[in-house]
Amino acid sequence: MDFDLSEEQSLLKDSVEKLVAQHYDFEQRKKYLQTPQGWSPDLWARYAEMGLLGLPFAEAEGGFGGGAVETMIVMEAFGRGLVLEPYFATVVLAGGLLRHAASSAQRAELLPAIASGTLRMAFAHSERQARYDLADVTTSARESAGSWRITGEKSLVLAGEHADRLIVSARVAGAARAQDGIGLFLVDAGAAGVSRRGYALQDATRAAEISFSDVPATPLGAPGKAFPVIARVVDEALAALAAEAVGVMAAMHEVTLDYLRTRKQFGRAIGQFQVLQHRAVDMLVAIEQARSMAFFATMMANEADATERRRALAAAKIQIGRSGHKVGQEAIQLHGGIGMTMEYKVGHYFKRMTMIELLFGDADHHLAELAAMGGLIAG
Amino acid sequence: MDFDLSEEQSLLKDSVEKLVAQHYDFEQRKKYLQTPQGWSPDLWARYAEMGLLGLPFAEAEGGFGGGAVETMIVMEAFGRGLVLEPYFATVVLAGGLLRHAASSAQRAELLPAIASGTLRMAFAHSERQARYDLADVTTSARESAGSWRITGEKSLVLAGEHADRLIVSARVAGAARAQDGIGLFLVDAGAAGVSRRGYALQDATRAAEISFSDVPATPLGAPGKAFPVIARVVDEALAALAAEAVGVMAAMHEVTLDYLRTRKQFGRAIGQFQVLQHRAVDMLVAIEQARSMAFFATMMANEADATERRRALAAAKIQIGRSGHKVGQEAIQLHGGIGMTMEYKVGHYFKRMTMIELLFGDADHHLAELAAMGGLIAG
Amino acid sequence: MDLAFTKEEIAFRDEMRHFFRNEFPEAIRRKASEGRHLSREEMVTAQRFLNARGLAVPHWPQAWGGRDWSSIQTYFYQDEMQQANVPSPLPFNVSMVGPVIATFGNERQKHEFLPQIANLDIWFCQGFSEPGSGSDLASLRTSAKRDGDHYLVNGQKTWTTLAQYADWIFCLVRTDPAAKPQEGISFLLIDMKSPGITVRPIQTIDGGHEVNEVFFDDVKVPLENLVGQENKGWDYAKFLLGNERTGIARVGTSKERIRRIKELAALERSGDQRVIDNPRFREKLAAVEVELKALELTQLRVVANERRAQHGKPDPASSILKIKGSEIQQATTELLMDVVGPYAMPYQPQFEEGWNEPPIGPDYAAPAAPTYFNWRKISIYGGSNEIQRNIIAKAILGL
Amino acid sequence: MDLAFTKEEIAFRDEMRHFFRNEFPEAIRRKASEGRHLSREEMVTAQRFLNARGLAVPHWPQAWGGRDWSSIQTYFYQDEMQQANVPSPLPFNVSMVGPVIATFGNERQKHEFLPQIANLDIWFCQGFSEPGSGSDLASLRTSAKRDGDHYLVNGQKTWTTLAQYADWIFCLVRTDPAAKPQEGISFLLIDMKSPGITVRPIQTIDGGHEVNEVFFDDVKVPLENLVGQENKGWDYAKFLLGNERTGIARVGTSKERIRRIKELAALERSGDQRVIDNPRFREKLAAVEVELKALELTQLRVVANERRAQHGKPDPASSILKIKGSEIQQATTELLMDVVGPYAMPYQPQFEEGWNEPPIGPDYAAPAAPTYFNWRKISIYGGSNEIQRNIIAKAILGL
Repeated sequence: MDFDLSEEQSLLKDSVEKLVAQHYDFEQRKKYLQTPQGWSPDLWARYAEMGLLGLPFAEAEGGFGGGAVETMIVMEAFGRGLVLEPYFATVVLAGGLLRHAASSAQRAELLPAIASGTLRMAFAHSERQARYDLADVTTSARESAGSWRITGEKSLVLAGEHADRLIVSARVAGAARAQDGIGLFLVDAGAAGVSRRGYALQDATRAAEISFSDVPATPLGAPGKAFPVIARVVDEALAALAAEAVGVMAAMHEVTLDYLRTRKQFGRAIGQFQVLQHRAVDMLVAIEQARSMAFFATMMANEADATERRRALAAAKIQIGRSGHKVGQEAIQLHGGIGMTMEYKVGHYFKRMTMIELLFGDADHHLAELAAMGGLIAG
Repeated sequence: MDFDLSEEQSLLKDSVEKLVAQHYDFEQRKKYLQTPQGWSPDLWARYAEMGLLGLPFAEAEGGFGGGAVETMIVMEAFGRGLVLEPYFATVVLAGGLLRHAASSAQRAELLPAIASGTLRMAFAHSERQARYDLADVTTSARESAGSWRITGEKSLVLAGEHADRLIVSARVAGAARAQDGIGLFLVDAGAAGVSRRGYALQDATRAAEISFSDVPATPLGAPGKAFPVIARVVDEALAALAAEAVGVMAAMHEVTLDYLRTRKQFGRAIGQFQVLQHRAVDMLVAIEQARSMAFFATMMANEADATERRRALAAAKIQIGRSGHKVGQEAIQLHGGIGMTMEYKVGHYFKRMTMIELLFGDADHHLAELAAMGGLIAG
Repeated sequence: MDLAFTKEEIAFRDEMRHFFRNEFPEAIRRKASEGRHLSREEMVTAQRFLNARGLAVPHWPQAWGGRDWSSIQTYFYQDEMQQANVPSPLPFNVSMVGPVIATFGNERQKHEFLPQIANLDIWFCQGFSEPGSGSDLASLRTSAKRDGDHYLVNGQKTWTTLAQYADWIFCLVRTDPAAKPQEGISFLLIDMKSPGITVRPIQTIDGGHEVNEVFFDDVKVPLENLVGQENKGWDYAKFLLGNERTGIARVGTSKERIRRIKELAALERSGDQRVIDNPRFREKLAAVEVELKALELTQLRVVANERRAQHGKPDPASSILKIKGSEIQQATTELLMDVVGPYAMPYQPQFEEGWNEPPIGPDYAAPAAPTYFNWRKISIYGGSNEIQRNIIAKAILGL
Repeated sequence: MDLAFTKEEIAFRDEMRHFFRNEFPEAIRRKASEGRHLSREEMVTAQRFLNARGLAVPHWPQAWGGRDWSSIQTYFYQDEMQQANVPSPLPFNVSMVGPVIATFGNERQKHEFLPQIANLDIWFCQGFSEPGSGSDLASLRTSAKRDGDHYLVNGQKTWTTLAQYADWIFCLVRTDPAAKPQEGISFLLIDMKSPGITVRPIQTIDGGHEVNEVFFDDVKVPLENLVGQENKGWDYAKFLLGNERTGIARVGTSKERIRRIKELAALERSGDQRVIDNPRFREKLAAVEVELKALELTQLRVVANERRAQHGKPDPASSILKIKGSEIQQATTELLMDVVGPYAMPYQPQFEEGWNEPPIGPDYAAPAAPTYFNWRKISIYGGSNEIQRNIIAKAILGL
């Protein structure tokens, strides 16, 4: 066991952090938000140049052969910067599905395009009634004369509004909420029968409601057997979100400490008040626990045993959710009113943290799952 | 609505508090504990003289016609003093069962004897397997030729070791844990077939394991229909315990504040440290919330609608449990090591509070019940 | 001690309940219940409706519209109003500047202002906080210098709630810079239309515009707009801030929020179960209900004691109302987040404006996150919970 | 970065695991697992068993029995020992006075004491705390005055753990009353059989006798029992207190406690359900498991970093081990209370002493409440959690 970064990993970390430091100050970020897509195509191109967009793909497939640790490094830096580009949707989610489910021909077609920045994809999976149940898929896929067509409604599709191609989960067989009978399909986002409605989330990142009406689709892997891949990619995504959350929390803590050191009340810096000192320490404790669980999530994201992987990622999401909830609320409270304004950055971190808490299941959801699985320690 | 005490109530409060102040300092209490029964017969006689032992009984039946408010006053004062005499077992529990279930002839025989201090009783109800389920009674009562006999094992009978007579719950019909089919019976504690094993609880009050082997018994009320009475008396008992808990918590807070004001570290009274100030405030908040719920419990203890009463008393036990848990732990922590010694009183309060948390169901138990009943506020 | 309400008390409560639930304009109540912001016009309509029925300023002196109610009557009035989602009369008017003018103002000020304040013909905002003086109010620096028949006011106020709607602002200003911090402060009424006043909106993280910065640049304020004596403003401010002892817990509001949460949790499903049927959710909710019931009783204890000691030392229990009340209000916002789940994520400010697009997810989900974000303020404003604890530690616990 | 253990690390762990679970005397492990106190004799037996196999003082210099292990090996040694319920070698000996003598003692002291300390032939207790100096250790007042070839020691120590078993005590004493508080302190070794020493037991609320007061009345201590230099004792105390960075979290102990809780919760029933099958209990337990897993990783991060910076600045993560570790250990005592329910109430100290009476309720219930009571100490001793937070705020956060 070794938590030190390799030379390549250190380089990656430095370059991503530098990029974020140079291009993601508060005013720059505000400008990206004012564009139609809500993020910077220039930076997207930079990510491609730096190899970030192909980071987790095999070198033979146009990528850089990075693993969960590399994704962790990027996501933590992106969390610190509140980066807006749809990296998570395209590279982590869609990229993950392609890595695990696509044929080699499909990978050869799509991965280099993603890596070069010319193709953006999104994962259209969740549905209105599904809440956090990954198997609750009612969108249907029907085969006829060798070709598949999809009909249904997808909701809260991250970065779905401007994606070029979509990966859509659809039921080919089985009862509602059955794990068996779910397929993954590639759909051209511009195809007839696809209609999209984009909108901002609370943290100004974007999502879409997408409806499919008899839309032609290409299977990604064996139709009906996709649930294990979805569960696996969502667990990988949870590891990535955990890393992003650690970046968000660490940044919130730093701005809070800065504020405590500089803001004066009753004739002294408020950071001299013991109560605020102890609360800043409790934030640190929560963050370090979250950071540890982000490592654990990263370590377990590729675990072969799906049950062990699920336990670990559930545990990570619980810790991230609880730590993030506490750190966010305390960061606002210790700032007082100014923390609640759009003009000050801590509130934006707080909102991002709140979204991360909700993505792919909140802490209560994962706690119920983990408890049902018997917890972490064999009894 | 009026929280002011009446003149009689003020007198009662003053006289009980005075008695406790005069006879329950730390050293006196230690002496009572060293007697075989673990409490003071002299004080028991004083309680009788003052009318405390007949307080809740009707005047016509040898009592003083007090209600839940009077019991609250006595129990809070007893909580402050960590009073050891078996008032709760004899007057609140057994007295309550007699008030609600006994025939007038039985009341005429027993209540004056309790009020005069000559008769001590206990309620033998809980059983090893029952945990906190009031209907989980397997001790059986059988009628033969017009007389009843009881066989079974009772556990954790408060003050059961030296009680003169016992009120025993026993099943006359029905399945395990059925509310229907439970009876209450009067048993002479010295009867053949009764065997008792007394022991101290963690807080030095006493309880007993009691086994009954074909013991003659007299029904109290209609055999088989006792559950509503048991539930009612336990709810009354919860109100009394809530008041006692408030006395315990208030005393813990006071000794903690004294300690904070006098104990010096780093050259000043530790009560000047802001962190400890805020924690003392949070204790106050918890205590005032508990005090409010003790009032609510008192108000609702006689509620005719059993469901509403149960909701209210469950809520009170939850608040008492949570407040007491927090206040007790904080009282110890703010004292540091000295709070953990038998030589210092705060630890004794902490232990009593812990016992109150467990008696008749902990906060989790009542929360589950309250949640299953739909909470307090109609949806 | 009688822990039940008297018949008269119950009759009064039922009268209030009936009025608020059956006579008050329902559209406004519904909008409030859905967590949407009311427009200025709706707030004015609401207050005038109440004022016309003698229900806008019941706690004022009788000469100016007060009702001489008992503390328990006032409690029922507030509680039933909150439970019915009836918007409270503008607190800056009826709980703050009104009582100050009624107590310390001169006769001309009373006649000129009080009726208009009660009827919301004049909308007041509050000019206390400044960028450098939040919790430490006495460090305020906005200055008012005498210059002939007027003061010249310069400085900046912040966190000025609904200044964008206000006709007037009541301000604490420094009139004696040489005096000790608390002794050189005066209480001024300033017309918001005065030249030299600029209002700059502050957008909050929920996307709303509720607070503002107010800048004063050589603003002329007639001397006659001074309330009470010069340099005694700190006393009036303390009077004003101490006025609101019980409403602050907002028990009625939290009760109504929990009712609403139960209603929505019965609509929302998770798998084959309604959210309301999930035992973990029910227990979380019940735990908050218990704290709320305790707080309600705590409030009633304070109310009952006020009857005896109208201007005496506050009940120790009163000191916890702000802390516990804010915690519970914030907990209800988190419970609503739990109910709507992932549909707290879409940002849908358009739900405020009669937008025609269908909502993303259930229509009741849109206010969940903005309310969660916005209500973080409850533990910050009006003296943060940390300041409250400092005060209690000193004043009540003697530490 | 490689977040998996190497093959060598796993082999070492498995070796430790095998030894502790299969070779160490089982009766002692079982007694510890049941939450019962070990006798002096059992503790001596345990330590000598380990020492005979080179496992009592692996972190000491190799010359004195150390193993020159990597930090991760030391971690596995501790973790597996804790998980197997093997009692740790007496910390006063092996983690406190031993390293101080090995580092600052003279050759004679090393030869005389270290082998006996390692083998628990000499049992040391710790004389640091005094009645007036708990968190504020530097205010200690026990004095040692030079008088010919010895010191005369007068004063009182308190919270002296297991002094009733001890042969020797290592003490901080004031040798220069004129110096600044931290500069006049020396580190003395004192034979407990010296005339003038009185040990008075302190009974704690769990009913146990673990700590004591130790009184010194003109106790003669040979000058040769001074460790290091006179008036430099504060430095040695800091060295001693800073020595224990990771074991303090007691992750292995908490893992084993949770295993035990699961085992007992499967025996205990509530209605027609095993306690372990109650979803609320399972979720409470799982939530603690999550925090424990995070703490385990936090500890591994600290361990891994120690490899690089053996005596460098401590990892910020190390500072949270005490706080979170104590919270989790205390949480496990509350979970056990939940499991045994009402049977936490009977006080059954006799379960320690081979009592023949049947237990009240299940036999595993007796230690639940005493352990809950006793373990409140974990957030108090060794620098209370409040002191820890003060230190972190200054040293790590720069506040």
